Amino acid sequence: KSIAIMTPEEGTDFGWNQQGVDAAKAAAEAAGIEVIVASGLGYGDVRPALREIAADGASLIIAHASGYATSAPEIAEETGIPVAIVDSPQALKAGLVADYTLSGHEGAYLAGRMAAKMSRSKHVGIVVSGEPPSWNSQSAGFAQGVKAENPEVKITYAVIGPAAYSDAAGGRRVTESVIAAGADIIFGQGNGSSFGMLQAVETAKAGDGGKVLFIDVIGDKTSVSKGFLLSSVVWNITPVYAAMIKDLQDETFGTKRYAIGLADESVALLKTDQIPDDVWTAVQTVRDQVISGEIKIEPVFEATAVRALMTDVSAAAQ
Amino acid sequence: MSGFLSETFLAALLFGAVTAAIPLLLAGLGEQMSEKAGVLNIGIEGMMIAGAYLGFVGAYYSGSLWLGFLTGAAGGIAVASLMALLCVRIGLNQIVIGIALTLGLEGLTAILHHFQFSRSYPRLPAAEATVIPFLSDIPVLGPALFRHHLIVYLAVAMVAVIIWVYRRTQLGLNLQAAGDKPAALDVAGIDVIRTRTMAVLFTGGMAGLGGAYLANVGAGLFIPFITGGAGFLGIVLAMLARGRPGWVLIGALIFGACLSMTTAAQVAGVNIPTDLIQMLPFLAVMVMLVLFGRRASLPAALGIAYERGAR
Amino acid sequence: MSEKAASLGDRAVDVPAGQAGRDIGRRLLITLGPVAVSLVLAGGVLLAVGVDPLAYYGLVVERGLVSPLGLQQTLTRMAPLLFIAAGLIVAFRAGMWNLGGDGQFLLGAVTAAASAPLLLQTLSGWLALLVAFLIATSVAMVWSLVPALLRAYQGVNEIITTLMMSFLGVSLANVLVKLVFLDPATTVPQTRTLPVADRLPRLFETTITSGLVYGLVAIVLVHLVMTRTAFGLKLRIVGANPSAAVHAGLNVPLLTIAVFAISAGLIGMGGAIDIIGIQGNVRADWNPAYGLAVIPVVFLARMNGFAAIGFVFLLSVLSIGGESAARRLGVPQHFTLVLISIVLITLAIAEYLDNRQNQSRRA
Amino acid sequence: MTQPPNSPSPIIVLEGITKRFPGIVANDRIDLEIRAGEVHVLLGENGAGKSTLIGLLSGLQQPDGGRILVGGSETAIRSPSHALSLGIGTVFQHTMLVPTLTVAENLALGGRWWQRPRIAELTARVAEIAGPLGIEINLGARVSELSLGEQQQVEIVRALLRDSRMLILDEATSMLTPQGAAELGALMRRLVERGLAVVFITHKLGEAADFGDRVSVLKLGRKVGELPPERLRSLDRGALVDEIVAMMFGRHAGDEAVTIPLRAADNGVLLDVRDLSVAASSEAPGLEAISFSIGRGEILGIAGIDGNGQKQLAEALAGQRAASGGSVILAGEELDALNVGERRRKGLRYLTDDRLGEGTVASFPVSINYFLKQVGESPYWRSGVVRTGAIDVRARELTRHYDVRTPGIATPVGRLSGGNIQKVLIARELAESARAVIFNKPTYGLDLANTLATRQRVRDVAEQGLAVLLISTDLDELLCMCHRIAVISQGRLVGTVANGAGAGERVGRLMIGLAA
Ligand SMILES: Nc1ncnc2c1ncn2[C@@H]1O[C@H](COP(=O)(O)OP(=O)(O)OP(=O)(O)O)[C@@H](O)[C@H]1O
Ligand SMILES: Nc1ncnc2c1ncn2[C@@H]1O[C@H](COP(=O)(O)OP(=O)(O)OP(=O)(O)O)[C@@H](O)[C@H]1O
Ligand SMILES: [Mg+2]
Ligand SMILES: [Mg+2]
Repeated sequence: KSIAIMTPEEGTDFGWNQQGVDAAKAAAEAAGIEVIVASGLGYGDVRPALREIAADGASLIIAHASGYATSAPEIAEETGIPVAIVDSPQALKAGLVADYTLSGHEGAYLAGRMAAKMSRSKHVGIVVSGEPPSWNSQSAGFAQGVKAENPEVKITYAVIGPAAYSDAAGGRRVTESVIAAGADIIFGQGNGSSFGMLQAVETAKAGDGGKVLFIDVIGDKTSVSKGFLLSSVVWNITPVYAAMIKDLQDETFGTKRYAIGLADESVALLKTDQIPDDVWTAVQTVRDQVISGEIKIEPVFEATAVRALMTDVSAAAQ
Repeated sequence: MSGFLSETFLAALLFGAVTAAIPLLLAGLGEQMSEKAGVLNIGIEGMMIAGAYLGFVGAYYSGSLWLGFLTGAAGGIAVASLMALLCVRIGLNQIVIGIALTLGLEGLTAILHHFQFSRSYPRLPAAEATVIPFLSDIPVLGPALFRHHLIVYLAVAMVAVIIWVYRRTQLGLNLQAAGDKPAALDVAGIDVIRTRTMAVLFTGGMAGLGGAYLANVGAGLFIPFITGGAGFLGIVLAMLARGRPGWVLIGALIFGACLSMTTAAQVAGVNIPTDLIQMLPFLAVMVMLVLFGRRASLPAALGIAYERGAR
Repeated sequence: MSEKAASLGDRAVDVPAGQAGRDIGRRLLITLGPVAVSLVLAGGVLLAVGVDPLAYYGLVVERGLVSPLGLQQTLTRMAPLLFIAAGLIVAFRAGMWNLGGDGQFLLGAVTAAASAPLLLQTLSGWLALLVAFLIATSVAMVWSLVPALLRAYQGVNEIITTLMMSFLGVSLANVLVKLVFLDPATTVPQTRTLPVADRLPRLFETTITSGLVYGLVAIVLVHLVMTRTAFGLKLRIVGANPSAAVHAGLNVPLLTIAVFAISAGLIGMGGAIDIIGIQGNVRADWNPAYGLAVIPVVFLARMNGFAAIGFVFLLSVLSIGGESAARRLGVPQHFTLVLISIVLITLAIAEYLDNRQNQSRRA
Repeated sequence: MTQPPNSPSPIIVLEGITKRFPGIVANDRIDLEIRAGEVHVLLGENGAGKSTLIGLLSGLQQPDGGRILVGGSETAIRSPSHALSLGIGTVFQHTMLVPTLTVAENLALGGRWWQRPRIAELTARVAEIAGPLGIEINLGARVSELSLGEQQQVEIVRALLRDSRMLILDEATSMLTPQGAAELGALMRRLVERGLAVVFITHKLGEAADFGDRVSVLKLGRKVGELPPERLRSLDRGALVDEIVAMMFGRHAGDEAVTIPLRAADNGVLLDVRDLSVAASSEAPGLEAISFSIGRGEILGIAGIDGNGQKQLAEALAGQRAASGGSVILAGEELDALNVGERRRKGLRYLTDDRLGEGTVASFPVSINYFLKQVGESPYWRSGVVRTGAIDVRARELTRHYDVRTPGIATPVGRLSGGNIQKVLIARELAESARAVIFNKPTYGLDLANTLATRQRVRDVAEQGLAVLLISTDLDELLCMCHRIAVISQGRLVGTVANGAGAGERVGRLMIGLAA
């Protein structure tokens, strides 16, 4: 009948929220059902919104934020309306709670391979505005990719602040420092602050005076970038939601986890003009290896473990 | 050579510290003048975000950063004039109005951004730096301190101007009297309401400029909630400085330096949670307060509306 | 300055009571009138962005107040806010600007969230909650000790110290969640979750948490203590005229510390109630920042507990109803902030006009 | 009113001026003429409306009725700066200096905002004005470091700096020494000779008789009489004072006879102070080894110029200020280790001179202010819970007994007049089991009737066998009440004089640093 999606921020961020909303719309349209969009709900208490949407007659509520993973199953229990949550694989409940833990680590791995190939200074940077698990796994995937491609390439990792999601000025400042430290490709994750990173990349020069390039995640910022976007680890959540709707109809909802990955192209690297053809071809080869299982990438969700993967400059200096 | 030790990197860190400090400096200087005149301007965060939004709009549509600073300051002043009208002229509670203005403008600018920019996320070109001859050639310090946009030097020069105003002019005396004993100022023939209004408007202008700097130079774009509490830090700086503009500058630079330190530590690969590093500037201030916290000499009439002949 | 500023509020409270009955009607009028005016003003904003204001307000009222579901949500939302208001009343009446509510609230919340699930392993349900609640309260109290001591013995202005401690407290709460009280079973950094069944019971057959009752009890109790007891009077003397307190032989430093402890304790209780009653756990980077909205509300209520209940209710209606209306009409949620802001300002203006009219009538 | 042809033309004329405040008509159709070359004395009880009238003249408030003619044309005095520009300079009853600024900066206040304060120019002019007045002003001192008396002098100089045509002094002598007051009188004389008009408000009728050319008397907001210069000149001082008193109170003079209370039969030492010392602080002088004792029923006066440690002495005795040495013994019991509340319960009471600053909580009702020092004690509180009934009953009793004029016991005490606030304090300190009472300037700022009543209270207290320490800067007051008078100077007692013939002169000599 209808599905609802709840996102913490407005669905216009060229990222997590927008991808979620767009996917819900696409999946609903494909299934010929209604969609209720509730965006910009914040990270606070969403039980009121959940209860209301349940009362409005949604037959599935997609709680599209890891912050909703406690409240949504509770309200599902209370109202009997099935919910889908993220980042909580242990919470499955037949007919009621499904989990779609999204991790773009495979895509990030490819991005890392690509960055290591393309970095002129043999130094890349990762800038994030916070350390939620889904970002951690991509940071780790990227670092693993870089190292796999060329262990000599240095990786500088910097967090803007504990919850600096909208600190665009901070995003720019930190990114500029990372560029000054020698990085000429930046892998950036952050909501509003990622626009600050983009701004830094566009205005700062690399050590050799050349262009610095930016690799984005989740969404496609091509329309708002100015030729400095190297690529993006784009997530396509539509297949996941479509599968949920199908499982709901088949009454198998809540019995399986959904994930995205390279195989069904729900995770894919964005192709831009900045990527030379040979690099692109090489990366596609790696992609096939990952899909075939030849290369295995374990997702790393924990922040300290992520940092351990980065280049320790103080050690390197010795 | 290690990236951590490279000159370029150190310079970038210092440069970033200055960039981060400027909005705090402007907000702190502005807040200080309100407080000196007896108005606890809690609405400064709202003035900053209004300045950030309007500053960006001005710069984006006109293509001139200077026009952006102008519209930003004007935005801050517009909010401040509301505050002056409500809190200075008719004497409403400064905390209620201050918080209300902050909440309202955060919401309003977010809405405007949503309808205006959330599909395009426009960004400004890099701010043109005014390179100071000779000084800018000093290794590390040169590029860090002497290659900023002109507004940065103006902001720092503002410290000297304000010191001069406080110490050497009638206006300085008026401001202090307005905060310490408004009735005495009134019977000396100076309009207290006008003096305080001027101080609040100045705060608005400075906060608006600070917001505009944050958006136009600091980030190069506007997004909702971009000020993220910078105004409240301005209040803290103004109070810590106890009426001395020089200390606002020092405090702002320390905060900026702490932010850069967190980046430096991370780039150096020190594996400490950022949350812990981020606590450092606040911890430092608390330690300072514990060690040197003497009786805070805030103006006697701070927070109290003046009404002539009331008792 | 804080003394005098707060005493202004106190003056309002202590004017002769007398005409209570007529006063209630009056107060209702000067509350609802401004709300109506705000609706018109905010309606302008809505029209400007192309939304029908009438539809919006209809939804606010329906979803925040009239519909049973909405009303339940509103009442539930009130529970932690009432505790915060109670804590702020204590501080503001005693002339202390406790602006560190967010830090105190979060630390209370985090301790409650960390301790309740563990305590449940050894203690029976309600006892575990009670102990968790008390631990949270004590932690918030201890947290307020730094500004309290600095103010009591060094005269350091508490606006700065509480603001700083709030920034620190929010960070510390995060660090605790991420590094110490982490639930090992989840990838998301959050504390262990208190199962729904073990949380505070809900009222009757509804979704309203019984935390609401505790919140009401707390704020009424605070009101009575502040207005009816020797202790409350002492605090008010300190707030209204600290020199008079010294002259009267009150132990001002000790009372100052007590004020901070009680105020922070109550706010910490708010955090605890929110967790053991509603949320069940604390996620990293969670900060509802309730303090910012409750502070002006307490002033508007002139630090009167009963009036504060009314204003907290209004705030909850606006936020619950506003969230729902915004979602349905495609306005960004942030519009609720604008609405609350306009309501606060018009209420303050109405209060001023009312005072002035009172004065000219008496003249 | 007849106008002799030789009388100078009025600078300001008030016609039917009316000013209302909530619940009160402060000025009721007042007609007044202020002429160049005259010292016009305004007299009236506390709350008669004198300061209100001044407020209207100096632009602080606007009249509700009537008109003000300045130089013959009707003028609305819109603001203080307008008043200044009309040449009206005022020294207000309550100090109007900014405590955190220096004297020079305070004097400079009021210039154009973009100008630099002209301190050098100011220094010369101040020397020019203050010199002949015998006033010494330290321009560099911060106002907060000055005593109230010194602040008053600064304000007088400030008013003179502005070349006013009219100078208003609202109770400007209340903090001055007798010599200071006399000098101010001489100064007023010189000013009016230069063609200025002076309005002078005082509660001391002698000053009115000595300095005034014309006297107007206000009562309950109305003008009840005026003595023109001819009449003033035709009466001698005593007769004049009698006539004024009759106008003000409808009573006759001679009430203020010197009536030192008799000592009781059992007059052993009750309060014994030995070597009491207090360390000096940044804002107050210290005390050095103060010793004295007071017997039952005895009134010991402390004379001295304001700011010589009187307040520190009172506070140290009351336990409000830490002593650095010495001891205080009440009825044989050492009090040194006790705090304010415990000392109070032992019977040691302290009536502060700072009624609004620390004596009361202005926003609290009168009733609560009676019990400010007993919060939590029975029978007004029981297990910490207030018993409003008991408080109200007792508050009404005290209000009646001490004749506190208040609309009700629920009225915020800050709304009462100074004299009535003072009565609340007296009632509070004397209630229940007092043994020794410290009165600090108990009649400061009170009108004659209230002053007399308060003095009588003090005498009554002594007659009941209590020990009384009476601190005052008013020598006449001490001379008409005390058994002995000690003189304090720079934190030390420099001598004690038994009251009697010639005591005044001996105390005076001690005060200015000579041997008695
Ligand atoms: N700001 C005010 N608000 C309300 N009432 C006032 C105000 N100022 C003065 N009054 C009223 O004016 C009356 C006269 O007060 P005023 O200060 O003029 O007396 P006064 O003659 O100067 O007394 P004193 O000799 O004690 O100085 C008072 O009774 C009081 O009711
Ligand atoms: N804000 C006010 N509202 C109402 N009445 C007031 C107010 N302020 C003062 N009054 C009235 O003013 C009268 C006297 O006031 P005022 O302060 O002039 O006393 P005072 O005797 O002049 O004291 P002092 O000589 O110490 O200044 C009182 O009767 C009081 O009721
Ligand atoms: Mg008076
Ligand atoms: Mg007077």
